[in-house]
Amino acid sequence: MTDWLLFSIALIVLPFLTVGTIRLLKARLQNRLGPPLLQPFYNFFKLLGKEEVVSNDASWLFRFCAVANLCLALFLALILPWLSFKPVFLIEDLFLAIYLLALLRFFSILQALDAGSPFGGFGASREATLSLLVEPAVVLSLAAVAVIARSTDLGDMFSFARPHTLHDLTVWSTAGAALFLASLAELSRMPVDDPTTHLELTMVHEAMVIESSGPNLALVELAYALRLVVMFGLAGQCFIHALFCVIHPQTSTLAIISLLVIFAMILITALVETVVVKLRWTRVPEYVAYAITMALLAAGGAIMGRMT
Amino acid sequence: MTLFSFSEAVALLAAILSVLMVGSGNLRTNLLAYALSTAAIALVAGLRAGILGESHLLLIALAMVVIKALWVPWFLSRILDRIKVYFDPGTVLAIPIAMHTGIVLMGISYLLAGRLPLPVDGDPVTGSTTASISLLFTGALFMLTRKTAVSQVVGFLTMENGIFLFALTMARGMPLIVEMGVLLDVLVAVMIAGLITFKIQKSFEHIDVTRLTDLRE
Amino acid sequence: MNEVGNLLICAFWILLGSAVVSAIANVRKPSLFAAPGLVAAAFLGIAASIIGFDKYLSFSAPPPFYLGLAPVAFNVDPLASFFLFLLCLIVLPVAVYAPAYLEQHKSSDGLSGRTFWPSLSIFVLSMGGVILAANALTFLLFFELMSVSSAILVASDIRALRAARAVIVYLGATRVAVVCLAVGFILFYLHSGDWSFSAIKAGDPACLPAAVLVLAGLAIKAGLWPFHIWLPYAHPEAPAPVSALMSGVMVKVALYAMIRLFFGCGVGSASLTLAVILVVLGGVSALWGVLFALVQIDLKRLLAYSTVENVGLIALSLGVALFGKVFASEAVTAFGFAAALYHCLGHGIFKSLLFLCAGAVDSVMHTRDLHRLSGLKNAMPFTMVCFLTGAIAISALPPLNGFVGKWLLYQGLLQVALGDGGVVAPALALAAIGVLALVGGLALACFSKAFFLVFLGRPRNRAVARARECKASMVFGQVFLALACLACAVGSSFIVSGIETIGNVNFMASAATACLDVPLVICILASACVFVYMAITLAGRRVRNYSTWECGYGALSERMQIADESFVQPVASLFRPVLVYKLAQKIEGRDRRHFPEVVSVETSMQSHLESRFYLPIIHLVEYLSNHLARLQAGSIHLYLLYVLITLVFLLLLGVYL
Amino acid sequence: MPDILEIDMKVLIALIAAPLALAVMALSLRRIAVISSITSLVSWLQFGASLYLVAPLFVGAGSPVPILPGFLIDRLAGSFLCLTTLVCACSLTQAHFFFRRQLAAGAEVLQRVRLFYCFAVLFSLSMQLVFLCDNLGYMWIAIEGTTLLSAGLVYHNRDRNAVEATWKYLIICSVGIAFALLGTVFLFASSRYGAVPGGTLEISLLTGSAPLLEHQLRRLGFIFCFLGYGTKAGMFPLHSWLPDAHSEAPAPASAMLSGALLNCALFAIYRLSEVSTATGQGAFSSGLVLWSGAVTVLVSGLFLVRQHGLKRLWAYSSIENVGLMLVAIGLGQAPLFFLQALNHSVAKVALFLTSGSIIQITGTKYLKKMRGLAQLSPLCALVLVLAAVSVCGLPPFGSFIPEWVILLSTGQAGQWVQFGFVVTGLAVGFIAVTYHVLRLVSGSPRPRQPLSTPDLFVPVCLLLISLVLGLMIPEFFWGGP
Repeated sequence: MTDWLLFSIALIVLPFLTVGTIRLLKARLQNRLGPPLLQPFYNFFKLLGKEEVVSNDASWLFRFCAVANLCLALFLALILPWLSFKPVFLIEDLFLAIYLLALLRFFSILQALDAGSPFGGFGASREATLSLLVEPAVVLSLAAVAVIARSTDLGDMFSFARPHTLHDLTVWSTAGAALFLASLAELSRMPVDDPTTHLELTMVHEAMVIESSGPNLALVELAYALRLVVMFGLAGQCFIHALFCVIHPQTSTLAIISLLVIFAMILITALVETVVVKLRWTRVPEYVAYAITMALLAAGGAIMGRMT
Repeated sequence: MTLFSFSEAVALLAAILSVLMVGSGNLRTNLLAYALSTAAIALVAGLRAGILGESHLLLIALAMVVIKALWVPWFLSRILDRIKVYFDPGTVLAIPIAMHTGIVLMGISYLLAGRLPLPVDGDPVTGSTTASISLLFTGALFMLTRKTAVSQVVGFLTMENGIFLFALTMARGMPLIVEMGVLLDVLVAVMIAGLITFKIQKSFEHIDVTRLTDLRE
Repeated sequence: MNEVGNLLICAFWILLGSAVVSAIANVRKPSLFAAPGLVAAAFLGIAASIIGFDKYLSFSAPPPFYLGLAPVAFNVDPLASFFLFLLCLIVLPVAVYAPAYLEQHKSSDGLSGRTFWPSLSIFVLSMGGVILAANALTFLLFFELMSVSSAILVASDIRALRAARAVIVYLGATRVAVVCLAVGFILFYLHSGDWSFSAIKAGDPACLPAAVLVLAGLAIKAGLWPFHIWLPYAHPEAPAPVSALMSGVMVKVALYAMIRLFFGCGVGSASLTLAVILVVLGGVSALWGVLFALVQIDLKRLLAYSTVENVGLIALSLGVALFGKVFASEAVTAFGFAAALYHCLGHGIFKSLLFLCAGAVDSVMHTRDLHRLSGLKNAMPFTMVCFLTGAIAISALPPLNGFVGKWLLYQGLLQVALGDGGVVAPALALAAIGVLALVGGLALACFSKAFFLVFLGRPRNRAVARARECKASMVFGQVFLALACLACAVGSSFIVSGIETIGNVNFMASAATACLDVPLVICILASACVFVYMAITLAGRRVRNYSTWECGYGALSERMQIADESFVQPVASLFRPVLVYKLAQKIEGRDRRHFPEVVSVETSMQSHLESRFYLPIIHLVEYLSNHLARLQAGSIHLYLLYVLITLVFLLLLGVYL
Repeated sequence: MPDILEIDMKVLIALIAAPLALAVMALSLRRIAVISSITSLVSWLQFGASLYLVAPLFVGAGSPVPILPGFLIDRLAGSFLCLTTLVCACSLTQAHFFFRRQLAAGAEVLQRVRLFYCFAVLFSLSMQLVFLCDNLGYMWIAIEGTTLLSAGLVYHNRDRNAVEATWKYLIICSVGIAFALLGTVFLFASSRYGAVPGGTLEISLLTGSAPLLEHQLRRLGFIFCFLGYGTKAGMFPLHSWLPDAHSEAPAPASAMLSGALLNCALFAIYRLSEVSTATGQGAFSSGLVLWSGAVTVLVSGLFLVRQHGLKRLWAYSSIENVGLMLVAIGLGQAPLFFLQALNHSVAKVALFLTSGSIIQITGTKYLKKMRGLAQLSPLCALVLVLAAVSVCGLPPFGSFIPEWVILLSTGQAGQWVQFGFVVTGLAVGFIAVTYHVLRLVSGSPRPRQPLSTPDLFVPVCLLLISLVLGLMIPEFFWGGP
């Protein structure tokens, strides 16, 4: 019961907090004062209370997709083991999770395209490209984990009760790296997409949501924040498991570590977004290639691990 | 000189006549040479009838003289008169060369004839065998090197003569009815060919069969 | 004769009768006879396949009918029942859909009007025959009948030269397939001395050439890479109901034959080779098919290429199952087999659904060109929902049946990776998982493109304003299949356990599917959506309609939307070498940088397979033919010379041999 | 059961005499309608009579029945006799419709039609005689007779193309047949070396005493006869006359040439190869026949790719089928040979007769100018497609089974190269035919309206026969391979 309670609090708080932290850290790193930590939270409620403007050309899909995406994001948060204290849910299948993520993308692409806006179109096109590039990396790295866990149940895969050998260290760490790199691309962060430029035509995520406003935008932003924290959490869990191969901390410690890892990733993201420039669109595949390489390493490691 | 060797000589004469036929571009000369050669073969048949005492050969020889040596040349020359074509419009192979080729082919025929098994009756028939193979060759040569429709008919008839002579030599005792049937078929073939030659002249205003190439791929 | 046989015979006579009546009866609407006949036959077939699901029966045609070497013999067993069920399930909505479609499509006059219904009946009949065939000759009889009747159906729009071209490619491919099959069956016969399928030992190393030939023949019909080239020609030209049947059922029939021949008693030491071939061809065709699907601008061509992809997935699953058989790994076999059959069923349903939707759009808009379609969302709401269902299913997105099929395949591959087949097999399996993931991403891009270009955005074409939803019977066909998609997903563990009964394999996959619990996922997601939607709308915020954001410059022209090529350009340029993707830009004008007068962008792609492999073969045949034709030069002297040369040649042979 | 079956001589004589009477009638009567109706009626009676004659052969033990000295009938000959009369009956019935349309369109001269009927009935008689001959000489005469009589049919149109085709047909076939005569002489000579004193041309005697024939002469005889009758059958590379003659003759005559005449020459080849096989040294001759058949199939398949005339196309398809029949003969399977001949004749006659109607409808014989038949006459297009499918050997039509068994037997004989040739030739040929037929059927028509209405009763009936043959051929038909 306590883990459900803790998890619910984390589920409500963490998304807003993550987005707020990234923004704040980025501002501080760039010698700006930055918005308050809870600004995303305020924004959410402000947007909920606003009037919604919907394009004349939009259909019911436009609003449906926002709703569905939020539900999917919540569902994903329930089944993906992004926090070490996440309670067990009814269905925790690896491929279900991956394809729910794809469904989420599908809906966001449709939402972007519905109104026939040129911005939405370009954003959607890029999102589709990114997602197909990222997909092999995500699937392969998680499949590698599934191979060493001999199960595709996420609960079993990310269970600490299972013996962790030193061999698994490479798999976990490379899988974590692959997931982290992939999630940066997937979530339209730097160096793939710059969410802060003023020209929407160059963007992915912001271009896609350009037609959303009011409550619709609130749902979209919440879904995005949830995805962000869940993906970071998932990558973080991989790193924690890598750590777990070497030392075996207590369960309560693990909970704190999982929060810390998320924070570390936020920090890295903020750093990256401060230091690195956005890649040209044509060079994005080169970046994603790193993620895929990491995933391949993980897969190779998993097979080698089987041998020994 | 026995009667038999005389018949062999006549057979060779027929072959030589047909080689000479190749040496002329004048269609009427060709017909004449053909008629003489056919008559010679008929003579061979008659002589054989005498030697072997087979009376039905005499009948065949008679039919041959009447149909192939007299009627056919007459019919063809009438057609030539009707269509007023007397010369080959140029041969595929130059006439002297064609004739020399004929001589060479005759030599080859001699070699080939030696390879054939002897007839059971045991008579040395190299002469007539050579003649018949040579006639076959000459006929084919004539068909291949001449351009007019009439020459082709004459070439075909020469080949036919060769086969007849061969049957006479190698396969003595072919049934009369078969021989007669063959003659009848040849007769009809010549009639039809003549009619068509006539028609070719009417449709195309020439009888040069090398120029009949509308039907092709 | 028992009830299954009676039902099937009844269905046979109904189909034959409706074919004959609709061909002969001189009425305005032949569909009045044929469509109810097809529906009745489909019901009978469904009944027969359900009753006969756990039965093993065989029957043959009465004495005067005999195929020279073998009787016209049929076999009913669970596998055949399964595919019979698939066939009838698809025929049912198609038969309801087709009359209205033909009427709207104005192709019911001339030859096509008179031949459509008889050919359709014969086509369905022959597919049933192929499924039930018990020996090679019966199989080939119905196989050829199926090819020819479907070719006549493809040629429905015979006025178009494009249709003629499609039929030529199609029949050519079929012919090569039949040749391969014939040679393969003859080789099998020489080994076993029996024409019946049960005698075929495909796994026997001595029969390997035969097995490979048969596999090639079936691969051509199934549309596996590199034999898929006929598919993108034939499917778009056929009327939509026919495309639905061809893509939904006919290619499955070829896959069915693979299962029948290579799985039953035919597993042996040579099966490993077959498994490798299947896995490689399957993987390549999945990737190749979806890549080419992505860049198509003809809606039905896109769907045809996507069939190549899905057939590849099924072949991959079959290869995995065969691996399992060879290495005696029950889990691998169970998952692979379940994946293959489930995906056959699933793809049959959603691909037919998509083709019917495409047909509905085509019949309303009279074009399938994605450049000229868009914004049909308000005009055709039912078709849009059905297409969306199909798109979600075919992109393998949960919670529909496409996902379950792919999930089973993933599980199968993971089982290979977990199994003890050395290093190579697991590595290959993981590689295949990576390829599958890529295929999934591409499929998503492809179908989101197809969906938005047809239904979303602002109308590009004035005809959209006049467009209305198609007739009720056409909507029924689509809705039926969309619901079938859902039912297939909801009942997935039931279906998978049925498949395991067919394959006589371990009940591992159905247990795993039950754990996946698709109904639960659907319930949770649906209720969550409803809840959030209620929460948002009950809050009672005002919604204002306004124009799409145009940066304040005033009305956007309808051409200022992302177009087909621009949407796929990033992906296409990624896969430039495979697609031979070229982009030609032309900007002209006096001061072309600032005041361009003519701006045009053209993209082009082609398949290396066609230009570098198939065309040279065709050119070789043409070259040979041209040179042979020179022999027939018309000169009688030449002809006489041939006679003499032949004579000399034969004499030399006679003397020296 | 009697040891030797009796043939009803009266019926036989009537069968032989009827064409002579018809020929006289065709030249003497004035009204074409009367001539054509009587001729088609009598030709069907002939078919019935031949069935009646042949039926006893299939009931009893099936030993050959001598008729006259030099004439004999056995099962194979009887089957071919029935087939020939059937083909002639169908063609002559269709000729009734064909010439009615031609005359109505003013494209025909009465006198020519009369001559056509005269030649056609005599031609059919001489083809029937070929199958009854037991004597090589008689057979030669009959086959040469078919050449001469059918030359009259090819000559029918009397335009430049017809004259050219007739000339080539006459000369090349005559030369070929002359070689066959030489071969016959050789065979006669070979029998004089101990086999039969005084020599013989009777095939049954030659077969009976085959091992005693002089080896070298017999082989030479076989080669010359094979070459000669092969020319007549249209074997590659001696086929050069065939497309010309078949395409220039009027459609009913083309049907007879393709459906019946080719069988005659092939029947002669079969008889000769029987003699060769009986010597116990038949490997050479059967190998020769098999090879030439396989090469013919392959080459004609390639020839089919580039074609410009509708009937030329079918002529090459006939050559392909001749190749198949040669393969069947080379394999020594008489029933298979007959079955292939039967199916080919039925389908090809349907095809040629339909093509005649198509040429009347479109007003051209060139494939390039024919377009949109589906629009002009949907029914005709359908019949054409089905007939083409039937000729190409697709099930459920009849040709499928013999082709399948031929392939199977070739495989069983281990002749894989020939197998490959046949398979490739058939596949290429099928694709080529499909290509041409589809080009013809599709597109928009050049003359907007059909120039004539098709008469498709006979072709449709033939297609039905082909269908029945495809679905109901029992295994005992060839005694199992």
